[in-house]
Amino acid sequence: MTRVEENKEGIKGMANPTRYGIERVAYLLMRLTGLGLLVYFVAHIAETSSILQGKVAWDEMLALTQTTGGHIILALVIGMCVFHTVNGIRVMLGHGGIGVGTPGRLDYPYKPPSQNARHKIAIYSSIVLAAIAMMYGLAVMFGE
Amino acid sequence: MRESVIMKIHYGTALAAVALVAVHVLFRLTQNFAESLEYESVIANYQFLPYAGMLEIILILLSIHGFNGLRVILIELKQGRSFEKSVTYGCIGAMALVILYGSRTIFLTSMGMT
Amino acid sequence: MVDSIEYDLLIVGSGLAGLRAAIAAAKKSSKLKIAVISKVQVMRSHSVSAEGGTAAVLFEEEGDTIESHIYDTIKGSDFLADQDVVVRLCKEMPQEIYQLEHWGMPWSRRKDGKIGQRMFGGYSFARASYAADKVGFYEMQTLYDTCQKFENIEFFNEWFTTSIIHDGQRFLAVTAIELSSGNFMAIKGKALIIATGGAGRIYSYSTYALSSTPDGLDMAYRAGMALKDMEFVQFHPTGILPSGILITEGARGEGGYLLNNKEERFMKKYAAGKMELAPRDIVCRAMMTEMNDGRGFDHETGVRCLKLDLRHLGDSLIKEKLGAIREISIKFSGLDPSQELLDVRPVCHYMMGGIHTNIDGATELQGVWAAGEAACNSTHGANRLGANSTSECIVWGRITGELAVDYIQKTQITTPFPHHLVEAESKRIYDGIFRGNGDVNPYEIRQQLTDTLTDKAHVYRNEAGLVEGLKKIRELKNKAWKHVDDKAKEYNTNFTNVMELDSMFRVAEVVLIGAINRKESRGGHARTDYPTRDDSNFLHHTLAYYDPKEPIMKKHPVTITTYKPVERKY
Amino acid sequence: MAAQSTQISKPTSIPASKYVTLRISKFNPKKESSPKFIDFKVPYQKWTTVLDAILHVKQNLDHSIGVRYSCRQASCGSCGMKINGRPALACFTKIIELNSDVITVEPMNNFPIIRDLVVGFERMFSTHKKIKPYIIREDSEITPGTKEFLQTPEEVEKYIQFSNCIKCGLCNSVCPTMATDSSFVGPQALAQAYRYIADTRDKGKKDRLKIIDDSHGIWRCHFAGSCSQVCPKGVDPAMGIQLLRGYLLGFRS
Ligand SMILES: Cc1cc2nc3c(=O)[nH]c(=O)nc-3n(C[C@H](O)[C@H](O)[C@H](O)COP(=O)(O)OP(=O)(O)OC[C@H]3O[C@@H](n4cnc5c(N)ncnc54)[C@H](O)[C@@H]3O)c2cc1C
Ligand code: HEM
Ligand code: SF4
Ligand code: F3S
Ligand code: FES
Repeated sequence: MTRVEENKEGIKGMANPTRYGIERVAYLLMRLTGLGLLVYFVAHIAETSSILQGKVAWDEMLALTQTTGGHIILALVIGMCVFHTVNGIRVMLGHGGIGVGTPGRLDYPYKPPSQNARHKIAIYSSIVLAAIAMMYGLAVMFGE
Repeated sequence: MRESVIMKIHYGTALAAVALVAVHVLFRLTQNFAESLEYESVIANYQFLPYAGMLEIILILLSIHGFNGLRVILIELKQGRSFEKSVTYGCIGAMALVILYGSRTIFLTSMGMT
Repeated sequence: MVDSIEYDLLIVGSGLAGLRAAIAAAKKSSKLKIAVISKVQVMRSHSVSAEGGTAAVLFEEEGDTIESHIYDTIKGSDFLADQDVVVRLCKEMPQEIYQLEHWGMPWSRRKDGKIGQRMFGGYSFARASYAADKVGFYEMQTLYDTCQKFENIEFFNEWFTTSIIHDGQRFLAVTAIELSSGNFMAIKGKALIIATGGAGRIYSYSTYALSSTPDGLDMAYRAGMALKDMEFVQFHPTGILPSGILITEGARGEGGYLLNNKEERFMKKYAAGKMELAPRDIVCRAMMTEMNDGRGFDHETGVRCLKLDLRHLGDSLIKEKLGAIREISIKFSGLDPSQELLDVRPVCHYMMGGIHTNIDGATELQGVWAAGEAACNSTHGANRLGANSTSECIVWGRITGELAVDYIQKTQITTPFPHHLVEAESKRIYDGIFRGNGDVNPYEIRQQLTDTLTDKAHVYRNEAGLVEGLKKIRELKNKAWKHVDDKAKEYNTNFTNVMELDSMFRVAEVVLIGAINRKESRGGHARTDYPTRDDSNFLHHTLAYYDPKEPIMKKHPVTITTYKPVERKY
Repeated sequence: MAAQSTQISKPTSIPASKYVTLRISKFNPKKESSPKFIDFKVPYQKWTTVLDAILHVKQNLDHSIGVRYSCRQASCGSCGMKINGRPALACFTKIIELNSDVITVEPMNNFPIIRDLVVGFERMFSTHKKIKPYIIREDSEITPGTKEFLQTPEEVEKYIQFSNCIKCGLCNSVCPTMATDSSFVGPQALAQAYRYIADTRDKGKKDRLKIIDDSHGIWRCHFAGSCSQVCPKGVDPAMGIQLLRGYLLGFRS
């Protein structure tokens, strides 16, 4: 069956974080930061390989990254890394069934225990931590 | 491989990476950030074998984790036997390349062959 | 020519009775090809709405007896039940409860881990096995899920069956429309089990699912089978306003009571012994009398009602045992039963009547069985006791499923298939209905028809009203409503709605004529002009056979084995 | 025993004072290339549900509306659709709760459209079947004299919540994985896999874990939680899935 016939929402539906609460924002950020980190990671391997060409090449490379743009990218990477790590720990615990509540009869109006404050707080914390780390990074890099 | 094994590796590499990346980043921060990136200090770091070993482990772990993550995203986007096969092999291939390329840097540098 | 496909056993209806039959048949033979055909998807049948309980004697060691279940049922039926049938129900039921349990039914449990039972109307022992207040839903889930084990059960979801094809001697096929494609097809089979459920949507104020229309009954009726005891329609005391959704008898079983506008528990005047837990016919009559005598409340919709008080049960008990009705009251009526009184009035709830069958569920046509609410094997007589219907569905689902397999295994059909009958049916529905002409909105006619029954054939009836109702219905029938404005093939529910309406006319007519003929009051049939039971003239079942002009009415004896009819007091 | 006057019970006879615009997505994929919206003015009361409003249109304004319904009391799972962009049961959504002058109804996503608001459930039903949703044990058929397997109320609590699934498909229609992955088992079936595994009477845990441990199985859930947020019956599939995955990851046994 093709996607159209199935009336799939497609990537837009998968990526739209506006409709179903912060959990869905976390889901999207997790993907984006994962991908971002992967890109950075590959670039970082390429970047560091310049060390093989000796000091000149390394310094040229450093110079290339030690620009305002480079710093901003690096700050972003720091932020992504912190978010992905902290949220990753939350997600792993959740995936293992920890902190998702205990099964039991629910009473109307139903509040699903898995969508609980613990997880929401953890998500907000990872965002805040990421922001702090980014600012710290920026301060270090620009504050020379 | 069973999907559960793959995903256990995914979580396992993530967990291990938490610790190792922390060390890696802290290393950058023990000294002045800019200073730590000086050619000489970087070379010195590489030639400190435990550190180089750690870098190698990070390299392997994160490549596995990252490219498996990429595979997950891709097979969720589009289905079909041949597509999924090429995603799997593509990711394994890319992962191997990155690991090899990165290892080369680490190996040669730590051997002092720059 | 109309396409056809072939199966061994056809089951029309995927409610409790249909699913139970499918499992019984599949268990008995893994070779037979079984088709479960339903106009709704599998878990959407009306049975999912059953709330309160399923009756069975489980605790003989604690004082309950099968004998008592038998007598309660017969007395509840106002002695119109066939007593041998009741004996069968009550004897086979306990095993069925345990079988459901073994298949995963989430019965509510007592502290000791055994199946929980609650009090229900008309019983002398708490013997309604319950699973919170979603008994029918959980039973459906258990049966449906269990069906998934069997590879030879195939579901025909959303196939609207229109007729039964036979050669005058025995069953050959049904015709059906696949809703999603609009294709009309003959489905051949060696045996058929009709499990199309009740038809309570011929009343406008009803607890039934919107899909509970009489097309299944009508199909059998047109094929020459008799409809039995159709004048006995059960009203349930507590339909909540304004929707008519059911507040289960379990609410009173747990201790809820009914109040009039003097804030008194008026049931003490009508059934001092059982109070609110008297059988439904008695409670409904009491409620109607209270309201007619000015002791009701006026609901904001302009309808009169009484109050159901559950407040004293306490929030935690209500949440634990009556969660679904709590949800319903809060959502649909804005009332929390632990805080406020609920507005209730009698509402159409069950049809004691149905397709005439014998004790085995076999109809008069060879190869056709009927089970569940669509059937009338005379378990319930003139008034069903709550929680006995799901029991009946399950017991006769199993019996008919097994018997149909036996029959199939010994049957060879050699006669050529009567294609002309399929063509004739295709003409009837496509030329007569789909391509029909008219300017009257069929939905308006349907509303008027159901309002007429609600008006004239309610808890209390009388000659004048019933005759007027019949006249009104015949007038409506002659209007130009037989047309379908939606011309598409795919998922044309406009078409099926008009076919449903078509069947309503025939079945409503049988209900009214049966009620006119029965000049006595018995069980659910209360005539203000003949207020007492008349055993010398009316201790018999009513049969109605189809005739294009007017139903042919006959009588059928009641099987009385042990218990002679006596006056019914609670 | 008095007159029959009070037997008239037609709640809809109260004149409606307010009107709302109901915007219905109409589409017959066999005949048309894309859906179009048609607006209808519909009267409503404080108790009118979206399903009531749609049926009002079907009965009086456009007989051809394709809509699936049965119980009208949120127990059969027929009437799931997107209401103002968010999937819900039409019979369990009141007009006044929506606080909006225009109510847009569309078919649920991630299911093929049959017509208008009606979608096909074949795939969901077949994945449900795939996870073996029944008690697996040798003695699940009774013999004469068999009594119940004992189960305490506390043991019932462990799975009863998941047993409330009405197969409405709302969860599958919002899950971000389902939005792109047509092979994913989906929250509905996964929650049912957990329902049976958590039942003390069941012995099929190994079987089921094997089935869902697949490249489009349980691992494709990323705990986005939307399924639980739209579930009308409080099933909380997200919880069930994570607990289920706990078994596979060795967090639980
Ligand atoms: C609100 C409510 C609560 C109840 N509570 C209880 C209770 O607590 N205890 C109790 O014992 N009983 C209860 N009852 C009664 C009991 O639920 C029903 O009698 C029983 O569920 C009927 O089951 P069934 O299998 O006969 O039919 P149904 O569940 O009504 O199923 C009928 C099936 O036939 C199909 N069908 C109909 N016509 C056609 C056609 N033309 N073509 C194809 N398919 C067709 C339908 O799609 C459906 O699948 C209750 C009834 C109501 C209304
Ligand atoms: C160091 C700490 C890290 C932790 C704890 C961590 C944890 C996780 C977890 C738990 C997931 C699974 C998310 C899910 O299934 O919903 C994940 C996915 C992913 N990770 Fe990491 N990760 C880390 C670092 C990295 C790095 C450095 C990269 C880049 C190389 C990366 C790339 C990815 C990618 C691409 C995904 C897939 C995204 C998704 O499925 O949502 N991760 N990570
Ligand atoms: S889990 Fe909830 S949303 Fe999903 S199908 Fe079941 S009832 Fe519907
Ligand atoms: S929305 Fe989907 S991603 Fe998981 S938690 Fe629910 S199944
Ligand atoms: S009509 Fe049954 S759930 Fe809405």
